[in-house]
Amino acid sequence: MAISSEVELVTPVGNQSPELDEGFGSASRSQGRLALSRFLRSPMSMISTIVFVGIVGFCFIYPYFYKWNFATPDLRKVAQSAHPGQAGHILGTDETGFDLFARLMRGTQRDFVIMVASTFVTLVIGIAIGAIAGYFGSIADNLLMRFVDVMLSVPVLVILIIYGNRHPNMGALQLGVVLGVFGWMGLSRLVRAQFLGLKEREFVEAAHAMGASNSRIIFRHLIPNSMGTILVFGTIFAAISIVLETSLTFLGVGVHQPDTSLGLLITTGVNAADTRPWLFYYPGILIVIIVLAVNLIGEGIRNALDPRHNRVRD
Amino acid sequence: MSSVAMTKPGPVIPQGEPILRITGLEKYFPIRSRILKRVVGNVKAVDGITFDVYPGEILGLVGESGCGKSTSGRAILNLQPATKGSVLFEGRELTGLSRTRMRPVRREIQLVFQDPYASLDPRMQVQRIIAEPLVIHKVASGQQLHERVQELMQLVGLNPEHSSRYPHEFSGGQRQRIGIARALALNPKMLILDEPVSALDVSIQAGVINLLDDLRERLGLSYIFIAHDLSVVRHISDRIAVMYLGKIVELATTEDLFAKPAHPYTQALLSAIPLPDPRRERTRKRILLEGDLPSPANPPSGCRFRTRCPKFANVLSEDEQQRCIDEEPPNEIRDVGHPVACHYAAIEKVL
Amino acid sequence: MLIFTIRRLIGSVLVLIVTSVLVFWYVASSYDPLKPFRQSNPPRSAAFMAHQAHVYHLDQSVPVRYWNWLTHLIDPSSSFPFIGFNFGVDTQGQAIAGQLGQRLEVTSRMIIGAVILAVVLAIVLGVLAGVRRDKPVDIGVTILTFILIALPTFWFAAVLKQFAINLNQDVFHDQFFQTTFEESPGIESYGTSGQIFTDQFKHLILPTLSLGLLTTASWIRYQRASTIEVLDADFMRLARAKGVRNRTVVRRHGLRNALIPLVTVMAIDIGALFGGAIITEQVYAWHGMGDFLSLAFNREDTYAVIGWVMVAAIFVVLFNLFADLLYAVLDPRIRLS
Amino acid sequence: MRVHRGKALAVGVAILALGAAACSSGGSGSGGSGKGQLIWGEPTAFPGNLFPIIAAGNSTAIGNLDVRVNVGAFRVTPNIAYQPDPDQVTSATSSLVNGQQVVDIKINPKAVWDDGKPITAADYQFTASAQKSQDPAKGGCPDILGTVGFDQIEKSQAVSDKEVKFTFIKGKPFADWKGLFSGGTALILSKHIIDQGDPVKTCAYLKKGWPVAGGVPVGASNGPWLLQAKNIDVAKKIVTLVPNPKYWGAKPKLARLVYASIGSTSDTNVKALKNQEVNIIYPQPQLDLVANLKQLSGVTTSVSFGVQFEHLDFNTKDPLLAHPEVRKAIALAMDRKALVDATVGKFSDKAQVLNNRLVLNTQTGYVDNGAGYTTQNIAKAKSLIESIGGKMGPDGIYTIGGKPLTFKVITTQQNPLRDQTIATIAAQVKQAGIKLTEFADPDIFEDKSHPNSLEAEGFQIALFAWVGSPSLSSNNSIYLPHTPTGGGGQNYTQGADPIVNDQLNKLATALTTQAEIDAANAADKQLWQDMFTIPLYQKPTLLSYTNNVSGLADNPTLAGPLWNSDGFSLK
Repeated sequence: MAISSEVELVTPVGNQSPELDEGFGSASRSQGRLALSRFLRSPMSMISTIVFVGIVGFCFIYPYFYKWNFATPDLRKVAQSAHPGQAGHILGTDETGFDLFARLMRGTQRDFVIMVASTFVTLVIGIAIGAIAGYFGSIADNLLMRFVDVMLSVPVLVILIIYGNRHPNMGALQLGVVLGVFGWMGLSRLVRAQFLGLKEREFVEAAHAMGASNSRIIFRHLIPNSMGTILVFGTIFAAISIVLETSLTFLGVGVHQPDTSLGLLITTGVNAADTRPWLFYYPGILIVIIVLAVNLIGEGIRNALDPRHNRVRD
Repeated sequence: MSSVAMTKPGPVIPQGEPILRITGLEKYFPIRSRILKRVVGNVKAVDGITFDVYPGEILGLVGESGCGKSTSGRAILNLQPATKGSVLFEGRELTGLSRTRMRPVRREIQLVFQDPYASLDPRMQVQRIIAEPLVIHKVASGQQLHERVQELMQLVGLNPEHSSRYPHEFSGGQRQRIGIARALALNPKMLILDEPVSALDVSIQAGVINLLDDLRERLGLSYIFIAHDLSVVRHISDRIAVMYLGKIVELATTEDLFAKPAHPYTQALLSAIPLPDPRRERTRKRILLEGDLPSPANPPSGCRFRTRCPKFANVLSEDEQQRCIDEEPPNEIRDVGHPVACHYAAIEKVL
Repeated sequence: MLIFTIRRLIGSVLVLIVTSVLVFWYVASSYDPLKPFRQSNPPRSAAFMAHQAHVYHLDQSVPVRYWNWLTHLIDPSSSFPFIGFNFGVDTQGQAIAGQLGQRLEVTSRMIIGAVILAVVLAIVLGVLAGVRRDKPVDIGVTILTFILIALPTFWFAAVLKQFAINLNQDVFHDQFFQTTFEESPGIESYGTSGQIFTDQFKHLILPTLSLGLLTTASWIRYQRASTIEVLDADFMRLARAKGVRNRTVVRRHGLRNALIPLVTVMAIDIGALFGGAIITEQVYAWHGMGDFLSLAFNREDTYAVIGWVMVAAIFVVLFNLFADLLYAVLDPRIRLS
Repeated sequence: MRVHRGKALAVGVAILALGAAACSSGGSGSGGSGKGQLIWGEPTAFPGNLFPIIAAGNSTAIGNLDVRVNVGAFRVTPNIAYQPDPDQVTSATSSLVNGQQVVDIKINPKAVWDDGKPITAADYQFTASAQKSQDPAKGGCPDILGTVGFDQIEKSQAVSDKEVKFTFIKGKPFADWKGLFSGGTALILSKHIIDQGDPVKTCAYLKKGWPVAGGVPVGASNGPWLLQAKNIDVAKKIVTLVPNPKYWGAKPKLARLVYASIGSTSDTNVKALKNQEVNIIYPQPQLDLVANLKQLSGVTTSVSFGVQFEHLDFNTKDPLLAHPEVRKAIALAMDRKALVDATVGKFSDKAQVLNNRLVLNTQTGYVDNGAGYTTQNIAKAKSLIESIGGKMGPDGIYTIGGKPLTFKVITTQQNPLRDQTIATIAAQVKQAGIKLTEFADPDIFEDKSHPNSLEAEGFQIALFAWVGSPSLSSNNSIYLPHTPTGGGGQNYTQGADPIVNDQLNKLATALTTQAEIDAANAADKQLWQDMFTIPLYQKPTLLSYTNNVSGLADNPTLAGPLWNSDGFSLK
C-alpha cells in the first residue's frame, strides 16, 4: 500500500564509482555485468530469483498437464471441500469442488499479469514524467511536480476503489494497467532527481556538442544511466502491486468469479483458518513467498548496484 | 582586431581569413530574487571577448579558474547561448542559431572535455561512444561505421581490439584519447579543447599533448586550447590569450607573451611557472597576487584587475591609480607590440 | 525561513485547489446518488427522479456544481475541527463536515497510535539493523520487514485477532483484548469517563498493532538505509577517528542526522495510512473515516466521497508542509534553496 | 450482561465496573422494568432514516430495529404466517358483504401511543389514506414506497374510537389485506404526530421522514421498545432500545437492547461473538462461517430457511431461450438435488430443493410440482435440444441454427453462494452440451438506463432471489405478463401464459387461505410447463448468540430475529 515510502528506499545508483577503474588488464566487464555478477553471487538474490521464476514458470506451464481445470469444478460429492490429497486433489478443493492447486496456479498467473502490466505502465509513465520534468526543467518541471503532489495527496487505494466501483468487471490486465496508472508518482520523483543530477554531467554536454537531439540524450544517455534506480523501483512496485490487489479484492474491487486471483483466494480463505485450513494457509503462504521473493530480488539488485555494498572483490 | 594577427610572427603563420572570428562575446547568467524570481543582477562570466583563430592555428586561452575560459568555449559552441556578441565560423554567424540549425556546424567544430571520467557515458561501450557523432549526423553505418571507429582508435593511439570495453576499464589518458577520437570522428576543422590534460597525471599529459600537436599537423586542424596552466599552453600554442574575470587582458604569440609579458596579470601568471633549473628557480622574482578573484556578479570598476594588481598597489601614483579606477583599459596594441588591456602596460621579464 | 514558509503554504493551497478540481470531476462523474431510487420497485415517476436530481444538484453541470461547492467551502459555523469546512450534505440530508469531524476523531486515535508505534519501531529496529549491518540482527530485521511488507492487511489483522482471542481465553481469562468496535457499544450511556477511556484504550490496541506493524515495515527499511548512509559519512568517521566510543558516536552524531529523512517518508505515508484505515476499520468494525467512506461508496453519495477525499488530501498536504518545514529546521542546508 | 466471566481479578477492574453498571442501572429512566443489556451486531448498513414507508427508511437494518418499536396489527411468525397481535387488536377479520370485501379491525382498548394518547380508528384510517396514492393531484405523496392494497380501499369507516372498517372496491378484493397492517414497512401511522392537516404538508413530513439522529418522535411508537434520539449515536452507529414505559402489554425483560453496526465481514462477526463482545449476530450464511460458529463453545447457532428464494430467470425474448425446449433442457440438465447438497445443504441438513415458485418449502401449502426436474436427466435434455434441430459442435456445445447454446448468467457481485451456485450449475449443464458463464454485475437491480440491469431486459439468464411473504399473492407481479397498468412489473422473463394469468388473478382475489394455496399451486403447475423460471432453494438465515441469552428464536421472515426481542432475557 505504501508505494510512496517504499520508493524512497531506493539508493540513487546512477553514479558509477571511479574507484572501479584502472583495471585495464581485467576482464572486459560492463557496469551492468559487474552488478549482475554481484547479484548472482548473492545467495539470497539467487534463491529468490530461482523461487520466483520457478513458481511463475510452473504456474504457466503445468496447468497444461494437470488434470483439473481452474474453471471446472469436480462435481463429485467427495470432491467438495476435499482435504489435501483426498479424491485426487493434491491440495484439496473448496466447497464447490474447484481444485485448489489449479486455482492457485491460475491465481498466480493472474497476479503475474497484474504485476507485469502495472509495473510496465508505471515505469512508462513514471519515467516519461520524471524525464520531462528533470530534463526540461523550469515550467514543465514545476507543473509536473505540482501534478505529482496533487496525485499523491489522495490515497491511491481510494482512487482505485472509485475506479473499481465504476468498472466492476475488470480483468487482471485492466486492473494491472489501472494500478500502474495511479502508481507512478514515486518513480517520477526519483527519475527527475536522477535526471537533474545526470544532465549536469559532462557526457550529456558532450552529446549536446555532438549535436544529439533531446530524445537521443534522454533515451541513449539519461535513461540507461538511471536504470539502476528504475529497476529497483520496478521490483518493489511489482511486489506492492500484488499486495494492493489483495486489498482491493478484499474491498470488493478487482478480480471476480468465475476467474480467480491470489487476492480472491486469500479473501475467501481467510474465514477458513479453523474449518478448512488448506484454503487459508496455502494461498496465504504462496502470496507471502511470491511477494517476499520479488522484494528480495529488488533488494539484491539494489545491493548489486550500490558501489558501497562492495563485498565481492573484482 | 585583424591588425593583431598580422603582426604576429610564429611557427604557424596565420594566413588568409580567420576560420573563427569572435567579436564582443558576452555570457551573463541572471541572478533572480528569491520570492518573485525577478532578475536582480547578472553574473558576467564572459564580458566581451574578441579574438580570431586562423586555419591551422592553436590559440591558447589561459586564466585562473572561474575567469570564464570554459564558459567562453561553451558560448562559442552555442552550448550556453551567448548573451551578446558574434561568433563567425567560416563566415557563418553561430550565435542565435537554433539547435537544428546548429547541428551541421557541430560537424565542423568539436569540443574535448576536461574530465575524461565524466565526459564519457559510463554505460556505453567505447565503440558506441566514438561512433555516436557519426550516428547522430548519419554519416556512416554498419561495416563502414565499424571501420571508421577502428581507424579513429588507431589514430589516437588506442588498441582497436578494446573497442567493446567500457570507459571505466581505461586509464585517464586513454579515456581522454577516446574523447579526442570522438571529437575527430566527423573530420572537424576545429577543436575546442577545454583543459584537456589538467585532470591527467603529468606523465600522461605530455603524451596527450603530443598527440594533439601531431593530429593538428596531420589533419590541418585549428584548436582553441583552454588551460589554467601556462606551461602546458606554451608547449602547444601559437598564440595565447590571457583572460581575467571575463575579459581578455593580453593576447600575443607564445614567444612574445613569454618574452615580453606586458600585463601585470600575465606577469604574475608567468612568475608562477616552475623553472627546471633549481638555481634560477631560487633566485627568480615571484609576483604574488593578493586576495581572491572578485565576484563576476559585481566586478570592480575601471580595470578589473586593479584590486589585486601589484603595480596598482606598489608602483602607481594616486593620479595614475585614479585612472585605473575610472577608466576601463581597452585591449589594444600598445607600445609592447601586441594587444594588452592595461593603461600602464610595460614589459617585464619574469622568466 | 518565513518567506520559505509562505511560499510553501501558497503552494499547498494551490495543490489542494487542483486536487479538489480533479477529485470533484472524478467522483461526480463516477457516482450516481439516484441509484437507491432507481432500484426501487415499482419504479419511481420521472417527475420524482427529476426532483431528486434537483435536490442532489445533478441537473447542473459539473463545473457549476464544483463552483457552488467551492464557494460554500469555508463556513465558520461548521463543526469540522480547526477550520470551518462545509462539504455540503449527504444523500441522507446530514451535514458531511460534522460527520467527518466525529469520524476523524475515531480514526485519528487509530492513526496516531499506529504512527507512534511505527516510529518507535522504525527508529529502534532501523538504527539497530543499520549499526549492526550484515550481522544476524540486521538479517533478522530485514526478513521481518519483508514479511510484514508481504502480508495482506486484512489477512494479518485476522491472524492477530485470533491470537489475541486465544490470549484472552488462555492467559487473561478475560476480555483483555477487544476485537470489535472503537468502544463497547452503549458504554456512554452507563460508563464514567474513566471507564470510557479505559474501554476505548483497550479497543485501540489491536487496530493500532495491525496498522502500525504494516506501516513500520517500510519505515524500518528507510531508517536502516539512512543510518547506514550517516554511519558512512565523513563526519562520523572523523568522530570515530577522534576516539569517541562507537555507541556515543551513533547516539550523538548519527541518530539525529539519520532521523531527518524519516520525517519526509512519514509525511508521504499519511495518505497511505488513511487508505490502510479503510481496511483496518472494516476488519475491526470501527466507525471512523474508513467506515464513512464505505457507506458513501455504497450509497454512491458523491458529496460525501468528495468531502472524505478532501479531508484526507488536506491532511496529506499539511503533513508534507510540516515535514518540509521541519526538514528546513533540522537541516540548515535546505533552507536557502 | 456482557463479558464478565467471573474469573478476572486484576485486569478486569473496568469490566467489573461495567458489569455492575449494566446489572444495576436497569435502563435509563424508562420504567426500570428490565435487567441488563444485550448487544445485537447488525450486519447491514446503518440506516439513515427511521421511517420505513419511504425509500430512505426502507432497509433491513430498519426492519430489525423497528420491529418492536412500531408494530402493526399482525405479527409475522417464523413459519411465515400472519398472527394477530392481541396487544394491538382484539380481532381483525375479513368478510364479503354484497360482493365487496370488508375488513373489520377492533383495536385493543388499552392500546396507547408512547405519549399516552390512545390508538384509535382515526390512526388506522390515516394509515390507509396516507398511502393510497403516489399522485399529488389525488392528494397522494410521491415519496411513499408503495400503494398496493391501499389503493383498492374504497372507503374507511370508524365504527367507534376503537373499531374501524375498510371496504374494498367491488370485484377487487385484496387477498393480502393482513399485510397492510403487519408492522415493518406496514406500520400503523400515528395520526396526531404525522398528519399535518393538509395533504401537501403531510407529504412534506413523509418525505423528510424520521432522520436517524432524531429518533422516532414521541407519540409515534406503539411497541414495547422505544427508539429515542438521546439513545442514538449516528457517528458510532450505535442505537440503544429502551423499554416503553407506557406499554400496556408485557414489558421487555432487558433494560437495554444495544444495536451496534458490525458490518458484513464474516470474520469480524465470528470473532466478536467468540470474544463475547456482542451477544447476537445475524450474518449472511457462508460455509466456513457456519462451521466456525458451530464449533464455538458457549454459543448457540441455528440455520433457518427464510422467505428469500434463489431462482433462475430465462429471458424468453432471447432467440435461443425463446424455445421452451431449450429452457426445459437446461432444467433437465441441472441436478438441483446435488446443487442443494453442495450449497445450502452444507449449512443445514433440513435444506430441500424448492420445487414450487409460489409456495416455499417451509410454508403451509407447499406442494412439489416439479418432480421430474429434481435430479439430472442428460439424455432427455439432449433429446429435447435435438428435437428442435440442435447439433453437437466439436467443442461439445450444441448449436441451433448455427448459434451455440452459450449463455451468460448475470448475478450480483460479492456473493460467494451465488458464485458457487452458478459454477455448479454450469458444470452440470455442460454435460448436456450447454455452456453457462457467470457475469457478476452491480447494475443488475438498476433501472432501464443500465443495459446490464434486469429492467433493461437485455440479459439471457439471471440468478437472484425473490422475497416471499406470508401472502402468496404478493408474488403475482413476478409471473404476470407486462401490461400498461403495471401488472407483471417484475416479470423480467417476459413470458406469458393465459392459464397462469387466470390462476394468478384468482390468487390475488382469494379470500381464504386454502383458495390462495390452490390457486398458487395451479399456477405453479402450469409454470413448470412454461419454464420461464427455475426455483432453486430457499435462502438460509444464520442466527448465532451467546448462551447467556434466552428467549431467542430466529424469525427467517423479514421480521428478523428481533421479532420477539421484548422477550429476550439474560440467564
